[in-house]
Amino acid sequence: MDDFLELTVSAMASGCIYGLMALAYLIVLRPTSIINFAIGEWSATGAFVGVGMLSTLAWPRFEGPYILAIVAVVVVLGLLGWAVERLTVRPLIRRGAAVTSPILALLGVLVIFRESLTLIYGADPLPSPPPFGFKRIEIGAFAGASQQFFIIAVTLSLFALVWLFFERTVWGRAFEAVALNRRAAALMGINLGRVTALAFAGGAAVAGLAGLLMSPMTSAHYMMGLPLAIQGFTALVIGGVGRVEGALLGGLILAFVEQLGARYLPIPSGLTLAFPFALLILFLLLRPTGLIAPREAR
Amino acid sequence: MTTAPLIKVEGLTKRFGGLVAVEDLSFDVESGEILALIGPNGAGKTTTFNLIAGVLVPSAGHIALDGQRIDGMPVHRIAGLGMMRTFQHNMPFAGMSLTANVLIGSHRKLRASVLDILAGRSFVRDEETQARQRAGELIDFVGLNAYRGADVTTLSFGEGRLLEIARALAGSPRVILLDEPAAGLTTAEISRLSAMIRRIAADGVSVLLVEHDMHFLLPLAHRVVVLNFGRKIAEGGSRDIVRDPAVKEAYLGEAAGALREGAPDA
Amino acid sequence: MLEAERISGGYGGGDVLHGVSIRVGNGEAVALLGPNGAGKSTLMAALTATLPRRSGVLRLAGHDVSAAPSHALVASGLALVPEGRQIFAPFSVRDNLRLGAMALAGRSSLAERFEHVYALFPRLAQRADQRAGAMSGGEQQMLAIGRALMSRPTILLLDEPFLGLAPKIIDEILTALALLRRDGLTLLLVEQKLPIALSATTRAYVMLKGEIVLEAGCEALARRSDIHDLYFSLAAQPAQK
Amino acid sequence: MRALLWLASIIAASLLAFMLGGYATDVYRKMLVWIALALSYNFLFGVAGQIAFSQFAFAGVGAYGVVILAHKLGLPFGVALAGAIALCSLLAFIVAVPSTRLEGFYLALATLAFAQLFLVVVNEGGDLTGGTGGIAGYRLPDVFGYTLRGPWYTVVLVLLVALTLHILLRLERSSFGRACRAIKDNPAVAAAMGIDVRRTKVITFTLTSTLAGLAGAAYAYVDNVINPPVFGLDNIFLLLFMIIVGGMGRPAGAMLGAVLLYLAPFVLEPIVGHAYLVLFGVLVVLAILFQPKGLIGLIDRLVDRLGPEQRA
Repeated sequence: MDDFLELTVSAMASGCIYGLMALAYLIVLRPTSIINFAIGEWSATGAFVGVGMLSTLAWPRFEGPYILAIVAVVVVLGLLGWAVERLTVRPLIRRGAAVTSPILALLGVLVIFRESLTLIYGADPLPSPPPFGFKRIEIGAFAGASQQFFIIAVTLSLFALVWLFFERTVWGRAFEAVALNRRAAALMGINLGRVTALAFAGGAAVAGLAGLLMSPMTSAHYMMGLPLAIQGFTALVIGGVGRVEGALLGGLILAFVEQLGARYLPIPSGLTLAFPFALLILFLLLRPTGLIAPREAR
Repeated sequence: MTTAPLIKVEGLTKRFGGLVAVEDLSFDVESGEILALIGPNGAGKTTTFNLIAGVLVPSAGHIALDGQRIDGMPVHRIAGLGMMRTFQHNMPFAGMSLTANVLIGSHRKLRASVLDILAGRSFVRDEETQARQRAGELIDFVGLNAYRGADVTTLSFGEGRLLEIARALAGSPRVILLDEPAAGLTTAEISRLSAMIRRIAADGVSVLLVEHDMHFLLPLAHRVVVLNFGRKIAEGGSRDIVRDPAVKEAYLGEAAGALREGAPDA
Repeated sequence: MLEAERISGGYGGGDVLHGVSIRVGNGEAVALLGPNGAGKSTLMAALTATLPRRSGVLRLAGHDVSAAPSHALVASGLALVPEGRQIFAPFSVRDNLRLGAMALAGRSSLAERFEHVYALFPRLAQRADQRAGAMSGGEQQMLAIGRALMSRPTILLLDEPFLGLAPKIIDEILTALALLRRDGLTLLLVEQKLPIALSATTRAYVMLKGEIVLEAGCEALARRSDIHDLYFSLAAQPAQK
Repeated sequence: MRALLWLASIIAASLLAFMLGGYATDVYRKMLVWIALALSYNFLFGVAGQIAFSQFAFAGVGAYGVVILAHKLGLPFGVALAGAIALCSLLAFIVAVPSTRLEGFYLALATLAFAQLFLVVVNEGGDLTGGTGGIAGYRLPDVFGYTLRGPWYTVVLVLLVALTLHILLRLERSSFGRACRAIKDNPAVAAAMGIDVRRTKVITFTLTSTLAGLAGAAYAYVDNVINPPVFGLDNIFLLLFMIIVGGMGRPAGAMLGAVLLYLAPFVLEPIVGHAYLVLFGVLVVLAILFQPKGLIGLIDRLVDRLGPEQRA
């Protein structure tokens, strides 16, 4: 039972990371219909930016520099996402190119980011200090590494914020309005170009944050992006491509299936790597809309 | 005209959620007949067109082509039975030559499988030669021979419309569905189009068209079916239709105006 | 107020509009008549820059706004109630109205706009929290108009707002439009049916095949006996220079 | 005339095999495999418009299939090769039937998942697949009494490219190729013209994946080593880039892109090190932004300008 409770914490933490990645996809996908695989690399970039920030400052305590690292990640990644939209996506949308064109261009961006990271930071992993050190924490019956609780807390707060943004603010409504009906949204006075730019900036910032949160467990590494991109996407497909809460739900389901399977199923541990892919295929074929369906336009 | 109708529409109904777009609509189209569907905005013409073309599945009723039910059939199989169509906003295959575009229309008649093609069987080449010859004739027929090898995206709107017609005819259809064929054409282009449609019908092909342009349509159609609010309100020859009071009301709303004045305090 | 000169444009390869020019004066209510397929909705799209204009000049209150994108036009006082309402069905009535005020700056004016719209269409106030898509067609149309009014437009374009509505609702909306006119709002109403257009406007353009074929005062138009034939293109088209 | 051209090209490409030595032979052979893969991927992606990430997974099925059947299970080589190719076709068909139902980019995701599953299976295959270390230490047996070693194996690869090109050109210039292009441009209109869209997609996917399997089987005997990383996602990106840079939908473009992007690192790496990969990314973005028809489109324009009368 203890075993199960500990696994719950660890699965929750992984699920939160997947959920954040799914959210990063969703923020871009919803108003633009663009699937941006580069967000995997953006999360790696976030990890490096954060670690870079921390290693130049004093050994972090949460009260001080760590919050700076978070701010740096959000700002730098937001700017990068905005710049990428400006330079690659916007010209293609202006030209009226098919939606596959920006998606393919973003695959080019993916490679640019990943290889730039190896050029700047080298191919070796950079250890990333967790804000609360390496101690174990017990909350009631649940126990786990401090970073795991930190991930859960930050993710849940962020999801609450994003949910409030989409449901309660006019700009959130504007995002959704663009997704529902671009032309009507333009007639409301919504600047479609600005929504697209904001979507890329926001998606990049969320992905970067996910990378930073993840990095104490895996170290910041240029290869960390692609698996996150795939797991995030799987979470998105499971949860449904329409709703914020779907992203989190999808992430949690994926993580629990992975970890429960690895622990309790009598198969070689390597094969458990196949779970996300099997789950992705299953959902694509049986329920491509995901568990939580998007709002209908009518 | 032959005895059995080529297209038989019976009790056709289409609901979208709570909205009834087409209700209990019945009409026939004979071989070689030009039948027009008209009606004011929102009358259900486009829905009816899409139901017959197989893009939509009816909520009730059925559609038969030469005695065979086609409602609910996949679009490509309906085309395979000889019902070809054009699109209101021209839909050429960009990046393919004019000839290749027209050849796509002949697809339903080709018998070559991938294996036949890979094996290089001789009938494949014969079939292709025939299709190309027919495509050439059709390009002549619609008067586009100057553009044979041209990139279709460079065609004018009117030329694009002619390409649509040639492409549909390449399938040697029994029925051709035209979605607002005159929309966007110049007066000269429209009169050429009329002559062309008459010749197509004279060859025994049924023509079913949805159209707004009365100037083009009234002298052309053998029969007109008028829809309003998803129901058939009139059917008959062009002259009768234009003078029909129900049709007048549907288009201009005179009776609606009278009704409004008669309504108690609103 | 609104001047459009020689506007051409269309979808795909062809032009639906062939050099259309219209003028709507300050405080005026003008109808755009014509059978379907004439290009009326395309003209609305061109005027609001949701369809790229290929040529032509658009002036709003004397300023050249030919190159302005849709959202900038809304901000400078042009609002369109699009054909088919195009409301955001999953959102509440209030959220729909709030989106209409995207171009509006300032919180106090926002409250004033809500008040204005609710006063005009009290039903919307009653249904403020309801899902917009669950309302009747007439209520949705009121919402679409109310939403357009939220940006505090100086000119309101309405594209067939009465389509498929019951006579009672038509009257309610006509009354609202009359109130708006009284308060100085400029109107351009796209309509297919003559009696409605005549009761809401004073001057009309008749459009046919992407061209303006007739411009006349509404009273004069009502007396013309050939309007029906004109719709059906049976009469010789009067050339408009 | 055309047959002569083919023959001359094959002979020339084969003669090159005898002139190159050692390291250059290795480069040349791998380049030929890349060209074969780029050709089939170009048909799938460039002509038929299906974005799939499984091309290298099927190459892997072909490679692992033939090596396992021939050297682990000891089947006669001909049977092993046929078995591996049949396995490729079967798997491709199984993947294609449900995933071609999916719209747009979802096919890419389904095939991506398949590709990753394949890697997991190979990594965890134990003795049969050699796990992460792969399989080594086997040699191509004599085929019908011929010992294909050295330059002669390079000739086999030249023939592989020729066969792939021949098959794909024949398809592309047929009604089938036309149908593929039509579906890529607008599936709804293609269906209205009587084309069975799903059937065409399934056939295309199965066929090009099988050709990838054939190329993979040939690759297995280039170094007589196979291991998982070769069949991973990095290479599929490179393959995609080759086609985007060379010119989508054109076999000549695919070949050009494959040659250039395969050879570029040999020139660039001594100068800029790993930064050449960044350059590839930039090149792809620039190609999509400014030259969507790729290098072959650029060459077309050049030819047009130099000799417009020749093209009429």
